[in-house]
Amino acid sequence: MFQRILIANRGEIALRIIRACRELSVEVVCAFSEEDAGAAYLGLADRAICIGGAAPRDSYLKSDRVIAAAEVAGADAIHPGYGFLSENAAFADKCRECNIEFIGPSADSMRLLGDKAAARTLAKKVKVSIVPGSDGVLEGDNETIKVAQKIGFPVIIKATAGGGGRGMRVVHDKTDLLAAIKQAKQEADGAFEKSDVYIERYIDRPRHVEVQILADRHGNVVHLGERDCTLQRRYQKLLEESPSPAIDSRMRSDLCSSAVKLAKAAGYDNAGTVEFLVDAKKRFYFIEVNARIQVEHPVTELTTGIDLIKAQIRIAAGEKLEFSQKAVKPRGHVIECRINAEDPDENFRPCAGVIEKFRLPGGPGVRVDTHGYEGYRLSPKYDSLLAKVLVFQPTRPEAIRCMQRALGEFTIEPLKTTLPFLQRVLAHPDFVDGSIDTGFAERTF
Amino acid sequence: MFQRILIANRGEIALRIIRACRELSVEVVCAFSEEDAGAAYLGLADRAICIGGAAPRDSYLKSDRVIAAAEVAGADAIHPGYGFLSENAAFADKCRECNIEFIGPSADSMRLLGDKAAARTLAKKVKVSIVPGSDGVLEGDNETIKVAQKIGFPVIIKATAGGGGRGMRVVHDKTDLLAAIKQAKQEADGAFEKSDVYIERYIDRPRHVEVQILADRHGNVVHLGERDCTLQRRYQKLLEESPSPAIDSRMRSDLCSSAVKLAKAAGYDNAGTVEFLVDAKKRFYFIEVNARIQVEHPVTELTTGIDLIKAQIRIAAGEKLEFSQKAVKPRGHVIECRINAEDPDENFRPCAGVIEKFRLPGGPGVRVDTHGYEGYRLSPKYDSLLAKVLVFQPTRPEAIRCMQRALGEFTIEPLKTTLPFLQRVLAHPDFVDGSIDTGFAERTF
Amino acid sequence: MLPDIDKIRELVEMMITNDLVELSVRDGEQEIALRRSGPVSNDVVVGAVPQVVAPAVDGGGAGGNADGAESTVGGEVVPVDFVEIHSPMVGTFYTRPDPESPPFVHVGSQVGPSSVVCVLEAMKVFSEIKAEASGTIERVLVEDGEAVEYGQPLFLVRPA
Amino acid sequence: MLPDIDKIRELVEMMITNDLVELSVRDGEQEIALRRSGPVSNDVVVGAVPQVVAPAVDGGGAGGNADGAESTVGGEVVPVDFVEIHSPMVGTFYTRPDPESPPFVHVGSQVGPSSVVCVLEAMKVFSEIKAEASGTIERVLVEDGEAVEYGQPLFLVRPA
Repeated sequence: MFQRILIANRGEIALRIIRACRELSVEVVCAFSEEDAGAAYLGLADRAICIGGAAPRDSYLKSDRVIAAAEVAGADAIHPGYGFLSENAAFADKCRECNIEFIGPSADSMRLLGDKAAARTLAKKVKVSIVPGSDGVLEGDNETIKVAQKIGFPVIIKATAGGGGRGMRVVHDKTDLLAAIKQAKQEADGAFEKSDVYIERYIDRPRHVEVQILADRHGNVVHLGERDCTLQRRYQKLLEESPSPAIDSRMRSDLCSSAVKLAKAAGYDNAGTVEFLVDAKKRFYFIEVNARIQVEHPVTELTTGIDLIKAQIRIAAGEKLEFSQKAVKPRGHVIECRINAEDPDENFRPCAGVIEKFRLPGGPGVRVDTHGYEGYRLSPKYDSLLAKVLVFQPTRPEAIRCMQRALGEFTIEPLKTTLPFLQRVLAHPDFVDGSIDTGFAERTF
Repeated sequence: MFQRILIANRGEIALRIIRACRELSVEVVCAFSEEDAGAAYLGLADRAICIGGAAPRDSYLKSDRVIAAAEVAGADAIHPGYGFLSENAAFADKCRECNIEFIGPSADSMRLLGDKAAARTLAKKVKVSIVPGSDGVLEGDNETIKVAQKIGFPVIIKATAGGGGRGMRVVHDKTDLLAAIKQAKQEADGAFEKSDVYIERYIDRPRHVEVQILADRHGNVVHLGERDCTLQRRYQKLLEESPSPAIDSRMRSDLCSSAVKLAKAAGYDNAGTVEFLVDAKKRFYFIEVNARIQVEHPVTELTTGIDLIKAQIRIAAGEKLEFSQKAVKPRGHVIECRINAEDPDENFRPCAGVIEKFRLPGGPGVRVDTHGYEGYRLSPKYDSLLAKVLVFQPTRPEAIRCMQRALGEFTIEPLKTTLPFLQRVLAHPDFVDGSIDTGFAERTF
Repeated sequence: MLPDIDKIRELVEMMITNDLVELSVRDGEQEIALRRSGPVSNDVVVGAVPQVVAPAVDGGGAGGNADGAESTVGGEVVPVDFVEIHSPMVGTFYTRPDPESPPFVHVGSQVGPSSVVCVLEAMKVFSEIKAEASGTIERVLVEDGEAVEYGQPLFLVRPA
Repeated sequence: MLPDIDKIRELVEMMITNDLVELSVRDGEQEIALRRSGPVSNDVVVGAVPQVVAPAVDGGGAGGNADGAESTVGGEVVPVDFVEIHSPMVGTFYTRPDPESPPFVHVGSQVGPSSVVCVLEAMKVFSEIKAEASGTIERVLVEDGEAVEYGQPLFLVRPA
């Protein structure tokens, strides 16, 4: 086991990792920016080291400073959390060159899975279904029509350089295809100065379901069940739950074994998440692997009783997984709500400032992860995630009721938060039904 | 199901019951004393009704006022919590006479189990071992010696009117018996103006282990496993855990089935706890039944995933237990620490006052039940229990580590609390070993 | 030597407990002066509970007679020289002994300490409530048939 | 003698915790007067982190040059007219380029903006740090071989 871990992150995930280190009796050092100086979670670390200014590029993204901090602190491992440097293969390499273990997968599997085309090829190889697509840039009208017919309409045209929905265009019929391609190319050229486009089958009203996996460095890979993250707004997850209300046990088993196959094929180790879209006909399509811990990992911790951060650390220290697939027995129903300091009535505009009143929910079936407290100044420089409230109950209806009462107890003043928005979601018949899709939140509220 | 429940209690257990009612969608009214006016938990109830002055005898113990409050609020049931009126059979009767359900067992079984001699007789009848004793007042020297020899030395002499250790006397040998009886009678006469004494086998360095049971009004009785409450100070429990580190699975099964037998024989319904002493040779002896919910009930909620307060309410509403004995599957290891506002360095003197800083522990495996918050004024008029911190982890060593880090995160200022004392306990080799007895805390700290 | 920190802490606590905004203490050479921002009450007022009358600033005992300061009933300012009759129990308030009888008192009635002013019913038992004060009924604060809690003001009396 | 910094720190904390806006304490010659603007942040100073220089009362930017107010280093009061040289990175502080050479500077050395005052080592790379100010080295704030964090004061310079 490591003697001392440096945390290259901030806020709730830094606190989460501090807690895991404490429980493992590993010393913990937290890197922080000037903006985060004085935050209470830093006081729970054995040491905290200022690595730069408020802007992430001056501190949390500055890999040299992070490694230097680990060196001066005598840390033998770095936990990157999520975001920032967590999926940076070059950073992982650099850590290991400096004899500091990077708590995450090998840089090679990070690179492999970070390359969308390579990941698709890998999925095909192990017979995991992917969203049918052109697998590259389209050349010539004839090929385009042929590929589209093979994929099947409706298709979506995407710019290779794209992002944020720009250049995207849904085509329902062959007759509209070529004109749409032309327009998409023009739009892509205007937006990204690169007109290359490709096409994929358009998955209408999908659900987002992901599988948590854990893999050690001795070839053992297990899945820990799925999380349903369908409730999103502009690709930001707002609420996650497990089990998914939309899939049955046969499909769950298919999804989970697909995830394990992919991880094995990629030579993956440590914690990772394999993301899928599920269409209205309950077909699922692999999208990508998140090669790091995720914000919503506590959902799985509560269904399985397995501490994922401790598992990450143990795996990186070379230990074998302590349990077999058979020993993983998810139980009950878990929901996580993300409490962001954002004003739902003002298009989710982030709200920074000092928290004057902060009363946490508690009692049975409730877990709260937060770095907030009365007097904490929430910085506008970083993510607006202030707290994660989780509930675990025997059944989904009970979990919904428990979450309603927990959110009802949560007092945060004077900042605006997503609390009232989440209450509206929990009370919505479509959510209660389990019949929502990824567009639900944007269409409905 | 009830439409509206009145809570005849205060503080953390009132909040606990409010939470259960919220999750059951039952309206909830909280009775309170003038001293508790303004406490935040009252704001989480649908309504709060002042029933009298600060002194319990003027409010929480005033059964007429409690029932009148239930009447004016239109409540169809009363939850008594623990303490106060919870084990008052006359109060239970009076509630039911007023067509208000008392959430607890029948008054008859409360009376039966409240009578020590009757409870012992019942235990004998169903062949549950009890501490061997004289079963009544000793008459004459010959009988005394005969009884003592039958019980087996060492024996303990107790005053029938006794309490708080006064008049108690341990005798290790026959030759000392009669002189000791004489002295004990004199002491009892002086202390209680009643010289009657009885003898029992002296259980040296016992553990305190109790079994949680749930019984509905349709004859179904299940146990939910045991709790080990050996860590005590002057008969006050300070830390509870489950499973007990001192018993094996065969003994667990004996203990639990004894508890179920007793509950069935007593015609018991609702939640109850059957308490046992376990001696160094792992023999167990029934002591008494607590015919109410207990402070430490969350320990069992976390091992079993069953909400005991909701179960109490459902049972009182006439519902059948939702699960069979086979479906109760305790998992992992749970520890509860009671955070009392007491100064461990000043002989656990209660500390009242305003809480200026209050930061709760959180994250994985942690549950907190507390009615406290920044600005709360802890009254000297009531119990000093301020919070219960619970941890659930796969194993006992992990649970101990998790509790250490959770207590380390808990900041309460400026009141003195049992936090540092509990940290000393958790770090003590005898506690870690699981080799303590009920006298450990007083002997060691 | 400067005053002891603990002494200052105690003073600050006193300010908060009693909702003071300024405090200054002097003794010869020694002086302590403290000021807090606005009316920051740390106590939460429970919406569901009828407000117990309490002097606005000096925080005397709840339900005490309103003397020496203005106090509020239902948000209105009450002059200092009235006396309140409080409910000594939880129950239902009735102005008259039975539906056929006239009310025990009405606004303007003269009462003495042993005058019955209303009955309260709890658990089917009716209790007569006495004025415990002398004067003129100035206002009836509760509707006939309304539920009242312990300590709730029932009548306002202008002392004789 | 000036009042103890720790005592002032305690008073400031008390103000923040209790939302005081003014506090003054006097005893004969000694006096502490503190005033806060409105509802301010309750930020806690982390004990594990070397204290960044900050003016005692008005809470200006951490790590800025000490100007316009007194600031404290290691509990002592520093007159306003010194300038600090801060570490621009995380690393190990060395006063000399190699063990055989003399230190770049010592107390009393004259420095200009481009004078090298020390080297910092991080990831086996040694970086020369320049004074960025003109004047006389008044104090060396870090021991040779000590780890420093970003923004940590390394030298105190009396401006020319």
